[in-house]
Amino acid sequence: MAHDTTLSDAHAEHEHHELPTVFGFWVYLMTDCIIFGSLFAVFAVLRNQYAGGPTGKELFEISGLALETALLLISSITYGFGMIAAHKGQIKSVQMWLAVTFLLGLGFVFLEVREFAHMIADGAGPDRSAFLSAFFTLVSTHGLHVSCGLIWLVVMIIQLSGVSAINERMMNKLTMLSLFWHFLDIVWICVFTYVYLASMI
Amino acid sequence: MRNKYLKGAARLAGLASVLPLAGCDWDILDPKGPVGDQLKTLIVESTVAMLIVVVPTIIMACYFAWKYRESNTDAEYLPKWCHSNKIEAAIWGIPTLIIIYLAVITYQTCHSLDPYRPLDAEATTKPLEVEVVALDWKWLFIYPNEGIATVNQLAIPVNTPVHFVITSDAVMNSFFIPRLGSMIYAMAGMQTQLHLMATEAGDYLGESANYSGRGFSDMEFRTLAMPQDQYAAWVEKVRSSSDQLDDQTYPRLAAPSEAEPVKYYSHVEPNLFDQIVAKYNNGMVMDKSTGKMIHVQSAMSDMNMKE
Amino acid sequence: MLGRLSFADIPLDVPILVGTFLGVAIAGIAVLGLITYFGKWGYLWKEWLTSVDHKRLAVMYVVVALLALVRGFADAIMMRTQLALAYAGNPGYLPPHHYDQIFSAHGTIMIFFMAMAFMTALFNFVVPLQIGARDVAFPFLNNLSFWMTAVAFALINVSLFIGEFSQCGWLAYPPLSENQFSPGVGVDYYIWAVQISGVGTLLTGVNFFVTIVKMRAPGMTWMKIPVFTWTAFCASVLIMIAFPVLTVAIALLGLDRYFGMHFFTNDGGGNQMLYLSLIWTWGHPEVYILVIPAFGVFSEVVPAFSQKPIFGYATMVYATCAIMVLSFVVWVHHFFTMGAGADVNAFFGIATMIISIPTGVKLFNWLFTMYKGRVEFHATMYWAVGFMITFTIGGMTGVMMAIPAADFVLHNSLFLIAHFHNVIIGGVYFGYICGMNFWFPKVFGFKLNETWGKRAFWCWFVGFYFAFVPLYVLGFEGMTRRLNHYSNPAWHPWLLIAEIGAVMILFGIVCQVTQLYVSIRDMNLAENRDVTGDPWNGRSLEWSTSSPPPPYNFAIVPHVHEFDAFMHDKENGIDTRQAGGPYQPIHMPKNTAAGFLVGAFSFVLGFAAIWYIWWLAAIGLVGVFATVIARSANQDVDYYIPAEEVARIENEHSRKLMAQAAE
Amino acid sequence: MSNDHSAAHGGSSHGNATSYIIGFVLAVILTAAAFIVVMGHSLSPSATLMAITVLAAIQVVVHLIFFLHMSTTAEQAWDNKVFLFTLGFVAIFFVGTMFIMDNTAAHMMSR
Repeated sequence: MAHDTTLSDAHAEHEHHELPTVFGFWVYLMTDCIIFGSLFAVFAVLRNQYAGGPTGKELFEISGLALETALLLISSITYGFGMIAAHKGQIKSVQMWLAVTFLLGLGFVFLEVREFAHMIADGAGPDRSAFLSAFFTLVSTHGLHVSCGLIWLVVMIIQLSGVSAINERMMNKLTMLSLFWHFLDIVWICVFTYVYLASMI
Repeated sequence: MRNKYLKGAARLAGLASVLPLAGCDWDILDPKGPVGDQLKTLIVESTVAMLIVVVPTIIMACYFAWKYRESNTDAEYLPKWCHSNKIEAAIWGIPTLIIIYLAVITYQTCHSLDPYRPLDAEATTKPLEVEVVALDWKWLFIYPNEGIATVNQLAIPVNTPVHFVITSDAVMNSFFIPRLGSMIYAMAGMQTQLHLMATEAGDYLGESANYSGRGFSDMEFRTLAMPQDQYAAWVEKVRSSSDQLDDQTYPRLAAPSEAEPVKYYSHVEPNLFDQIVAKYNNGMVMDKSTGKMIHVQSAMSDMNMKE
Repeated sequence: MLGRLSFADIPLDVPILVGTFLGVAIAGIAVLGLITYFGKWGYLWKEWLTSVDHKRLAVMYVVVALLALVRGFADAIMMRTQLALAYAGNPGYLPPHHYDQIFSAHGTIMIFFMAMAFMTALFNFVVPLQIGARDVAFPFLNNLSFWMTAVAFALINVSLFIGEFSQCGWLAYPPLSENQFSPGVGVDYYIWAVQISGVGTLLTGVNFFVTIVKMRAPGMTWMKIPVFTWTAFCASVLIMIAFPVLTVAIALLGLDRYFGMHFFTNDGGGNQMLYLSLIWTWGHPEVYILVIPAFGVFSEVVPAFSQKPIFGYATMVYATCAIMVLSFVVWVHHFFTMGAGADVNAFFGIATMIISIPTGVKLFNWLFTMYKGRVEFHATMYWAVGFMITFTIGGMTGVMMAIPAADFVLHNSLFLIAHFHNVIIGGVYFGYICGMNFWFPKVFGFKLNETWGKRAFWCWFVGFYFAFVPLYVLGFEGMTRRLNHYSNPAWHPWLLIAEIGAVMILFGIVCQVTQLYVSIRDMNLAENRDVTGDPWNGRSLEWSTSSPPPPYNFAIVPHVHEFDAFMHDKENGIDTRQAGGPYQPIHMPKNTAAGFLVGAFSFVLGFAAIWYIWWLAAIGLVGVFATVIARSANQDVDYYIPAEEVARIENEHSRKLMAQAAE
Repeated sequence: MSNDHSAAHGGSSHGNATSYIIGFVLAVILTAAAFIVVMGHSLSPSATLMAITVLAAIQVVVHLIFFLHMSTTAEQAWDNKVFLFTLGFVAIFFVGTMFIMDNTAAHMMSR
């Protein structure tokens, strides 16, 4: 029965039968998906507008890309282990896995910032050409999402240290962060395929 | 209250009946060329087709509201009735038929009135080539074959098709001569095209149909459609002007200015139009015959032409 | 320290603005003074500004919408007056610098802050009550959405007195809106106002989507949902699809302006046509976001006042969904004249026309709802019938413009302006005002005055035709939009008629204000009081509660047996309220200041970014994040209304119902 | 409400270590394959593009199933509907934008 929430709220149990929070977050993620879809469309339209500036082939390095991809991919599974621990109620273990995920994500952001800094120093900044504007915007939108995820991870680690058991609300938050983190991974698949690899062909 | 209703309807009907009577000298419905003629026919035809549904709908809205008013207890009252397959079929079916009809003429006119498509007259008459540049806030017309240019005045011979190639050296504008027909956008670094023809001599308003900033309201030009001999005399008049348009004078013209008076240039640097397009395309422009991008030689240092 | 803000940015040299500022300041001080005098600050803060109750938020949204209406209409009548004066060499009283800001602000305010706010108000009030829910899925987000809308509206009004507003039209087409051509702060005000309100709208969309999918009363299957809720559902889907694209388009424009990027610039490989494509990918669904809920209002009002169920419910639902889906594939019809090929234009033109089929079907459904009914001519019904007539004409001119070849001469002319005001006023505005008249007694417990409501309708209805039929004519005469002055004498008489129409509409607004005043004055008269909660013999669940509804809406969540659930219960003698209980404690969300704080910090962020005051912008940004994190750590977010309290409120209402029945 | 504690993504479908590891191994293989295809230069450019597109599509599905735990169970029906609808819109939007922009670019003799 999909409609019992409002009825069963009346039963005094505080945390049980929260509102459909996770579904709402999933819906929000879909709107985020459209933002990325639009940015991909923009990139696709402007992909050849070099305006005399450097092309993707000249700029992108495959080794850095491989490392970034590896970090993000590993962070996915470490978050997954965190979720498994959360379902078993092992708070310390959850915190540990979240911290590992955080470090991997931080490494990813660090590599990306370093890549950007190099490009800007070489005169290939976002104001050089439409292609570079689209590139920087798309990739850094993903990077900003990852950074928000990092802040969220820290907040979760701190909030978990104050509790003795993982309650409904906390579990919802962990689940939502899980969706968010894995969703960013999916976006990254599209980024490394269409932005990087496709321009290196 | 109900009387007021009728009064409102009467007022409407009064206004509506004025429309076609007064319409005879409205620019769009009184075109002076073949493109405008076809557009007028299209507008009238499609309107009539839609009126087949629209008029009964409005009548029904008034009639049903009136007939089934609460105080009219003679009218039939079916408090449970809310479904009828026959009515449903009609209300889906009739609009669908009209839309199918409109879709067909839409498809046809999209192709027959495509601004890029040469006019039928161009098969027999060589078209006049005019290059149009939208500037802040005036129109520059370059006649490449005559080697002349004008500002805010476009002269064309009647019964001769005109092939416009249009770009902008500022913001987006839209090139529009209501009496002759279609409009099309003017955008920097891009070339849009338009084919128009005047069949009647006259002085027609030309304007920008896309808002372009402070001086937009005065961004008007006169379109002088004239017989061939007068046109030839006009070309001579322009040729006798002392002004020339080259890389020294163009930047001054291109600088923003409002309500610019008509200007004639007896000479234009040959590939000025291509240079204007190319400066937004990294110095490249498409060669019209081969379709390849070629580099344009330009004496003007590209992005600084205006200053 | 203050970025590019200096004393010179305050337009003391423009008398209209100084006068407006003084007026707003005096009115503002008077309102604040009255609140202080009556000692209502605590009440205002605790019961309204921090409220997460969807009914209170609805009222606050209406307040924003009506303020926006007044502001937007002031802009409109100034434009009409300018054009009635400025011909044959007369420059009028508004120079282009000022005039261009006015038409840009008019469009932006009317769409984003009048229409969107009014629509959200109706969603908020009606949807949870219609589906038998106690609130929306995310009450806190609902409050946050409101504050994002409200502060964005505040920001746009600040531009009147500090700096300037955009002079690039309501959609800020580049390259005109790029730094090269618009170096001032105007476009930045536009960008930040639209972005902040866009966040609010997006959250609203998500919120109502989830509410409708997950929180319907037991038994309310999809084909038993009231039509207004269906339309709210479709509009929410459109919001979720379209607003992210708007966010991207405006953000990219902002990146061009703030970081010198080249998305839409003339040079550097930018592509201005891409902006048109993006903005209209949002813009077309946007007009359906606005008008579909208006269709929903009529689908509630026409059956109620025809005393008959809606004709062809299933058709209505399918038609709404068809419109929703089709509205994704028509966006090119806003730029047929850009120069795309015949096949592109033909595809999008035909797709546009197809939308008129389900729209027409809906219209016929309302007509056949009146057919063989008993039509009561309340003021509410006037707006509905006025809509049917006006909207039909607007739909016809819309299809004309959907034919690309015809659009080649009608595009961007005053014909276009007439067309969209025809559907926005005749469809959206009539619909929302109709809805306000309809649900007002449910919100406040007393009815709106009929006489003044009808006067308002006639002023609007007749005024509309006087104001906009001349614009159709002017379109045929080749007059383009956004002109500040003109030289063609043939246009002048028509513009004078349009001015008369605008004045009539002004009278319409005055009548509406009077209607509110008179209704509040006479609220305690017996014939105006809504004691039963069901003043119109309503059909759906919202009429089963008291007016105004208790904070928890339904003491016992109703069971839905049939479409038109409440009517079904009334006819079969079922007590929807299940009066007498047994009642249980009701779980409710607590009010919170977090939404207000996030809104306030967003305002600071936006204002500082507009003026390049980076330290202040950083404070705003950190404030937003800090508030959200603090909110997520807060465990004290809900409370219970005890069963005894519920029983007391419910028994009180039952007593009133019985007293009424005994009379 | 069926989506009780962790909503549609909770309950039995929150995954276990095995499923995460299977997903991870698949993802690593698919990613590596994409890199190798591009670096190897053994295929023609269009074939390479096609190959990495297919690999990316498969990897997205792998992530959805093993990391986001999407399934066809009844309680996930709405999650899937929303997801498919979003994909559909993005596809319309992407294809439409490319269609229009390519067409106009060709007509305007630029780029």
